[in-house]
Formats: sequence, C-alpha cells, structure tokens
Amino acid sequence: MGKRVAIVGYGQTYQRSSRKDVNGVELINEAVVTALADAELTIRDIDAIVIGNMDHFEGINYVDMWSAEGSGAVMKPVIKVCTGGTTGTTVAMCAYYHVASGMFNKVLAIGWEKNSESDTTGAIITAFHPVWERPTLGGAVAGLAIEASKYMHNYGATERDGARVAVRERLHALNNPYAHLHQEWMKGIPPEKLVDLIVGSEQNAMLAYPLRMSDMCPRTDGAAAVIFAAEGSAEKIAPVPAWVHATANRHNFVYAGDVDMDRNTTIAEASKAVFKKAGVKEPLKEIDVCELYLPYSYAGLKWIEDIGFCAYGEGPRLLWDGVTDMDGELPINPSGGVMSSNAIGATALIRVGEAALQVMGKAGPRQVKGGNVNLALATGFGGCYWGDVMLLGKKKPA
Amino acid sequence: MTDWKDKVENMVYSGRIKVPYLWNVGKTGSRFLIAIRDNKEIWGTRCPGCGRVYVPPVKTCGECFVPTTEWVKVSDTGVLESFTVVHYSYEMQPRKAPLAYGLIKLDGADGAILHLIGDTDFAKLKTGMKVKAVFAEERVGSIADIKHFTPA
Amino acid sequence: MNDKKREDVELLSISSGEASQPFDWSVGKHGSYFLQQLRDNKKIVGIKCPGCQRVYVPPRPVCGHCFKGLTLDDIIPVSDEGTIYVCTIVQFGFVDPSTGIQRPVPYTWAFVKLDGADTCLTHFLDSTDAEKVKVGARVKAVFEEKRTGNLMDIKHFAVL
Amino acid sequence: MSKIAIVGVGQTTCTRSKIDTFEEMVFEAASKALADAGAEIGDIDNVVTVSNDFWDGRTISSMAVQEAAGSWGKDVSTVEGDGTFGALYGMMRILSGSFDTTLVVSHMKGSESIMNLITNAMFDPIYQRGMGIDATSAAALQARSYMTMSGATEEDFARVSVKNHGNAKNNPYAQLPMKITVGDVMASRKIAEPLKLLDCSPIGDGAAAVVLSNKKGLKRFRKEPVWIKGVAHCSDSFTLGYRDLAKSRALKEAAQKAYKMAGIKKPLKDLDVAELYDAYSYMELMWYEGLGFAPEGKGYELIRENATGMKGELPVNPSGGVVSSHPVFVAGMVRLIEATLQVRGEAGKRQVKGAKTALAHGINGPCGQAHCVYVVGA
Repeated sequence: MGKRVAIVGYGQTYQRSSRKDVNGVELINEAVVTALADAELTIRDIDAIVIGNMDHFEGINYVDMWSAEGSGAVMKPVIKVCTGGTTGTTVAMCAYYHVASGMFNKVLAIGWEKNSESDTTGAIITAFHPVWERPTLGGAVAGLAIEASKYMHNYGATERDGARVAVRERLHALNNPYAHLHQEWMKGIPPEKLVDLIVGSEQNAMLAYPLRMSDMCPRTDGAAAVIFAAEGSAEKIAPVPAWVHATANRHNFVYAGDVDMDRNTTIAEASKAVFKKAGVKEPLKEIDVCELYLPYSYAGLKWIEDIGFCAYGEGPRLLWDGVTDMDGELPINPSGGVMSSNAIGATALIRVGEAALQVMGKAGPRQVKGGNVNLALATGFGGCYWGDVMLLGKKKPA
Repeated sequence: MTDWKDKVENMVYSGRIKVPYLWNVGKTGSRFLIAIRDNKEIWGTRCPGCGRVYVPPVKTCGECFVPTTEWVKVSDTGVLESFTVVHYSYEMQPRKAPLAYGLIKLDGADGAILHLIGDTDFAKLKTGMKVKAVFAEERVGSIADIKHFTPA
Repeated sequence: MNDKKREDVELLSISSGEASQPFDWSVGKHGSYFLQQLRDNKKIVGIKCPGCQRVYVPPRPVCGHCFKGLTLDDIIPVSDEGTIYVCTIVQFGFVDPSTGIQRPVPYTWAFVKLDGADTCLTHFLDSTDAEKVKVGARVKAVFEEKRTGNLMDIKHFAVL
Repeated sequence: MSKIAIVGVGQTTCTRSKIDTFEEMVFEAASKALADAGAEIGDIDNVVTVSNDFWDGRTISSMAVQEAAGSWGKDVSTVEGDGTFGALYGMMRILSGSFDTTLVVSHMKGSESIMNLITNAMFDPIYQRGMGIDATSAAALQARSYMTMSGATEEDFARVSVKNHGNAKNNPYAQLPMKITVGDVMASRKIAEPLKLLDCSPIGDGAAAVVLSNKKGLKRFRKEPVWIKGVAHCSDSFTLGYRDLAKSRALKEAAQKAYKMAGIKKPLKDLDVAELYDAYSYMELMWYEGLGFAPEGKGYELIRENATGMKGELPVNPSGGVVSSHPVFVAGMVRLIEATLQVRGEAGKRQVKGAKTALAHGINGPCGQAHCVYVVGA
C-alpha cells in the first residue's frame, strides 16, 4: 500500500500585475527558493519535481525543460502537467502520487504563470476547439457569465449576492501581503455597505452580463511551490506537517456545448469521493477552513452548494450570515482567493499551499481559528470543467 | 452499401494561433543586453559555488542552485565549440538559408553562447577555430545586437 | 544612464512580433458531414448514441458516457430552431487568438439547444438587447448566402 | 516496492497526415489496448492522457481527448511530455494504493503544423528563439559536439539509419521502412550539417496506449503480465551551451537507477533487446553510451561491429526505431509497447528470439535533455 504523505513546506512569490524585473525562469526560482527555506531543505534533498502552467500563456513550449535551471530540475526527475485552471491542484496531486507511490521521498510541486506577457483571454480561447468553439467564444469571462446567469435564473440569486462573495474575498486579501489586489479603501466598511457601493458604482464596468469587473479575478504574475514528503521524513521536517487525507478529481465534458450549467458536477463528485475516503459526514461542521478555486463571484455561491456545505440555492444565505468570513464557522479563502490573485498555473497550487499553512498554523495575519485547524479543504477548477479536491489535516491519516 | 458515406469529405480546418507575447527579460538579462547595446561589451555572471562564468548571464546557477554574485566582463572573441550549416528555410530564421549557427565559448566564459555565424565561407568552419563578435550598427537591446560571430 | 544607480537598470522586453503557428486541423468525417450539410443544404445534423440515446451536436466520433465509437450511420437531422440554454453579452475587448487582433464587441454568445438535440451548439445571437436574449428564448439559425463549409456558414441565431 | 505489470498495449500505424482527429486516434489506441488486455473500460480505475499543447494547437490538449480515452466519471490526469513519462505517472498512481489499474494514452499529429515553428518555441525567447534555432538545427550542433568528443563519423550515423530503416520493414506500424545503404544516407540531401535527410526522423501522426495493473488488478485481464522491473527518469540542464551536449549524463543517471531496481549489472549482456528514442541517427550512438552498452565515446564500435543488429549481441530497435517513425510524445510509449511485445514473444517478424528482458527509452526536450528508462521482463 502507499505511503502517507504530508505537505512540509510552501513558498510563493508576491502575486503582482506584472513582474518585469524577472523572466519566467527567475520567477519560478523565487518560489522554489522560498519553499525550500520554509522547509529548511536544500534542492539536494528534493527527489523529484512536478511543474505546471499553460503553454500558450507565455508562448513557451516544453516548460519543464526550459525552466530546469530555475526550478532545480538539473539532474533530477521532472514531469510537467497542464490542465488549465486545475493545473496547480493537478501538480499537487501529481506530487502527492509521486510520494505516495514510495518511489520518491520528497517532491517539489511548482505552479506559475506570467499573465502579463500575453493577452489572457486570447490565450484562454486557445483551450477550446478550433472548429466548433474558438470562432465565437469570449474566453473565461463569458464562459463563467453564462454559468452565473443560469444560477441566477434557477435560484433567484441577485447581483448583490455575487457582490457579497467579491467583498469577502477582497476583505480577506487585505490580510495577505502576497495577494495581488489590495483594496485598502474597503478597510473598516461593513460588508453590506461595501456591496451597495460596488453594485452601485458606475466605474464597475460590465464585462459580460451579469459579470462586472468586481466579479472577476485579476490577471497576475506569480509562482508557488509546495513540498510534499513521505511519513517518516515529514514529521522530521515540519513541526506540524499538513497531511493529505484524501484527494480526488473528476473529468466531465470535452465539448463546451455539452456542459451541464445547472450544477458543477465534477467538484460535487470529487468532493463526495474525498469525503467518503476521509470519513467526513458533515462537511460544514467538520471542515475548519477552505481555500477554494473560485475564479469569479457566483462560484462562491453555487460551488459551495456542490461541495456539500449547504443545500442547493442556499449559498447566498451562508454568505450573508457571515458563515464564510474570517471569524465564521467555515472561513472560505482567508488568502483572498483567486479573485484577489490569479497567476493561472499557480492559482490552484496556492489554494493547496494556503490550506497547508492554515493546518500548520503558519498563516500569520490570515490564520483562522487561532491556529486550531484540523481539516482544511483545497479545490481546483479548470478547463473541460474539471474539479480537483484535496483535503489536508493535522492528524496523520489512518 | 450506402454510398453517401463515401462522399463525405475529409475537411481540414486551416487556422492559426497568434497570441502576442511580450517577454520580460528581467533585471539580470537587461543588464547584459544593455551593456551590448550601449557599450558593445559582453558581460557574464559568475557562480560563487562552481566558479562558472555564464554568458548570457543567469541569476541562479542551475548546477549549484545558488544565486550568482559577481558580474564579469568577458572577451568578444572565443572558440567555436560546435556549429551547423542549415540548408532549409522557415519563417523564424532571421536570414536566408544556408545559414550557420555556432556554440561559442567566449574567452573568460565557461558556458557557450548560441549565435549565428556570418561573413565567411561556411565550408571553412572548423570546431576549435577562433571567432569574434560583430556588433549590429543599430542596437535595440536584444541578442540580435550581436549581428553574428565571424572567424577572427 | 550614468547617474542611475546600478541596481536601477532599465528593464527590457522582447516582442513575439508577427510570429504565429499555422495549423491544418482534421475536422474528421463526422464533423465534415455536419459542415457539408450546412454548406450544401442549410441543414443541421447531430449524432445519436445507440447506447444512451443522447443526441450530440456537433456530431463526434465517440460517446463519452458510453465509451462507444459512433459511426456516420448514427447521424440524424436536428432542427435549425431551438432554445437558448444560456447566454451572455460579451462587452470587454480581447485579442482573438486566431487573428491576433481585437474581436469586435459587444456580441451575444449563446448555448443553443436545437430541437432534437441534447447538447448545445455555441454560437452568436443576432441581438445584444438584454431584454430579448434570455434563457429559454426561441431562436432560429440564419445561414450565410455564400457558404464555405465552416461553422460560420451559420451567420448567427436570430431571436424569434 | 510492489511491481506493476503491463497488461495491454495498443498502437495505431504511424503515417504522415492521417485524416483522423485527435479523438479518433486516441479512441483507436485506447480500444486496441483494452482489447489486447481482454478488458473493458469498466476495468480501468483511472486514466492518464499525454500530449503537447503546441503540437496540438490547443491549450490543455490532453484534457480535450479524455472522452475518447474513457475518462467519463473517472479520476484522471495528464502529462505533457513523452508517453514514457505518462506511463510512469500512471504507474505511480497505482503504487499509491488509490487505484489498481491505469490506462495511459498518448497522441500526436505532427503533420498538422510546422515542426520547425513548434520546436523553435521550445527555445528561450530572450536569447535563442529569434535566431531561428529549432529541434533539427540544435540536434546538428549536438551531433557535431558528439563527433568531436567521440571520434564517431558521419558514416557511423548512417549505419544506424541503415539498420533501423531496414528493421522497420518487419514492422507493420512503421512509417518509413526502407532498404538503404550507407552510401544512400551519405548522399541524401543536407539538412543541417552534419545531419542529412536520412539521419532525421520523419514527422508522423500516431497514438499509443498501455494498460497498467498491480497484482490485485490482474484478475480483470486475460493477458499474461509483463512486469516493469525498473524505471527512472532524469533531466539535464536546458540551455544549449551550458549543457555538455556530447555526453548524456541524465540518461546515465536514469539508467543506473532503473538498472539497480531491475538488478541489471551488465546491460549489454543482461538485456535481450532495447528500443531507444533515436529521433536522429546519431542519438542512438549517444544513448548506447548513456545506457552503459558502450564506454563513453565508443558507441560507434557497437554499430560498426553490428552488435546491435537483429543478430547481434543486443538488438537495438528491431521495430525500426524513431528514425523510421516519429510521432513526437508517442514514440517513447511505442518503445515501451515494442519492449512489451518482445518479452511476450508477440513481436512478429521483428521478434528477437527468446527475449526475456527488454529496455525501453523515451526522451523529452531539445537534444535529449530528459530521459525515461524502463526495464521490463516476464
């Protein structure tokens, strides 16, 4: 049987709109060096590397090869995975399987993107079918807008509900020095009032109905690295390792026009599989904190229903009741989430890294529950509507 | 049996991917390219671990995985370690075939630099021969500010 | 330059310029037949999986649910009318990766579920009037006069 | 470590400009692998697809073929790299204890774009890409570096091409079976000196798939298992000019690890057959050295003595190798499939008699930057 695996180190660059001072390889190196320092390891301790991003975002083919001198892959095993928005969690899962297999003891997972180097929407459109989809597609924004409008249509959710999610993410980001968006003006204003200001703002441009600027994630340059280690080593490296209790993913559709817009079925199925494996029966009660891949506001309503935190249509109530705020029963995205930083290939890995920080009690100003976090959930969402889920915990899994 | 199926064409959809990119050179690389552009000088970085001098410069030595700490000016002449004369054409090539590439170890550097070889009879190229950088008249801050290398 | 500190180096960037990669993607027999029907007969076809009975538009060679190969014999006609499953009005500007230039906005992008189909065709609508382009609205394909065997032989779907 | 078995293999023919779509090719390879294993998609616990976005002209290309690989409702992943790396990940997913069986599928349609442009994009955009360097011109630089280091000649490269194209005549899946002479190779059109047309692999379209299983999963399959006895991968540095192009130290590292796992002490003797990733003829000689078949700089002795011919001490590339068919990203997985067929005794006219232990090899990146080595056996 496989080995138990824990996260023992995490490093990220400051997530910024443009990092002109470094090229891609140097950006990757920053995250790797930070993660190694966090775990007090050197690159010699690392047995294998997994890296991910999307080729057409930077226009670099064979990124695992090109980045070897910065990632630490010189004379090491390295593999690349690339699955759109889920890239970061797919990288994390790949690193997890490397260690769990017993073939490698300590594995470095890297996700990165320099969105400033291209037109992000243009690059995203290349993820779709050239004959059937590319001619009319409007990138991720349009793809998410249609999902939002269906959710509003089905459950009567409003623009204010969406804005409430955005407000939570941006308020949380103020506690995270690594986050890209720091909307200082929001400080000290109650969420209800902020929702009024955002919904009523004329500068808040409509991108694709119902999504305004405030509902979307930014375009970010950034990198992240997470170190996974096998039991036996993990306990020695980290005082409180973040154990991987379960991880799962589900594949759904290949053609965009096939997608079920009523529910996010992949995140639902993957969550179900993870909870079953980890013995979680009441997610809302048992899970202490979440780092969810929510690329736009309405995902923060609908997808938490799909994960199983509440019944269908009740997402808005959870938000307005403050359940998902920093001091709520289930804080979601203390880091500020994807809506505050989105270096696409790094984004889902940051969810895993941030969830690990919460378990390890190392999240600093964004730490929840006084560091008393037993279970933290991280998710990824990406192209072809994949759902990736990873559950981390303080106790070594059975 | 049903001939309509034999009449179905095999269509091909001709398109392209044209996403515009603007790659950041970074601080380390910028300093290297600016020295060529402004002063026709070639600089590398030295690894404090293994002592290698990298040209073009690296911020981190891939072998030792430590940051380079020292800038070193190297010669604009060096040794041709390997070369090829290319006889085919495609659109990314900056000049018409036949064209030649070389790996040139500049005097004072350890790593070789990849560049074009020009202004010479390609039949006379030999590994181990001395070559010299020829700088472009108009320099803009790219690796093409070295026009090519030519036998010294 | 001289009075700048050494650390204060000018930061350069390199442009990809006009570089692009051309492709000749195979459409496949199933897709080709669909495009041929658009071009020659202004007709829209789907493919029905004999296993799960789902009707896919556009036709494809494999039913994902059943992991079953679908043949040209499984192709069936579907209507050129249908309903809007979901839609949005795209208002922000972006570079079309097929041309390298900005795609004109605003435009309405919709998932159209044609009568007789179980999946949607993604296409343009003829209107950007938020009152008209709504989930559940009826639409009909409008064909181009000159058709070349391309998805854009359907000019757009008109809201009825 | 518990062992993983290859229980099913499937490959399409390799040809130029297939009319099939990516989906059709993936479906064909996956279906063949399942049929070979005597299994159905329900016997598969998880799926790994392998491809490359630049070659496919589509971001997340490996996700776009998941339905054709039978991923519906399953736990799945992807690898962007040679198929050998994908199979390795598929194997890890089983070893983790989460799954008993994995289907791994790789596809490539090199004919849909322009190889030079696609491989130019793997070079650094700041210092190298603008010069128009691509896979072939970079390989030519490596070939010359290797000649300088080793004393191998262009005729030695030609001998590899003659052997492999000749072997391809016994392989119904190969793209370029040819009876040629050293003189033919030497006289063929100059591409990038010292490489000539017949030193270079053709661009091809193809797909391949393998079904992997642990011991527990074996009862689902009809086929006798071929065991993965050793496997390892390793990457060298990237930048041409920083890496010693003449020596394949990353291959050496990977091979030593794989040999240790498999208990191989004298590879030339202990192995019965090897399938190597010879994208250009000269590479095969370099890989001999990296794999320990010959001392550094002496790879040419094996080809001159015909030690790697069908009747030699260690037949290399009975299938015709990559120089005879090159669906990039698939070619390494095809090596693994060919090694499996050899061990099963199912390699038809290209069978090496009595083969019990076989080596398969995949590469990634410019000039064989990264390598993945498998030792498989009965």
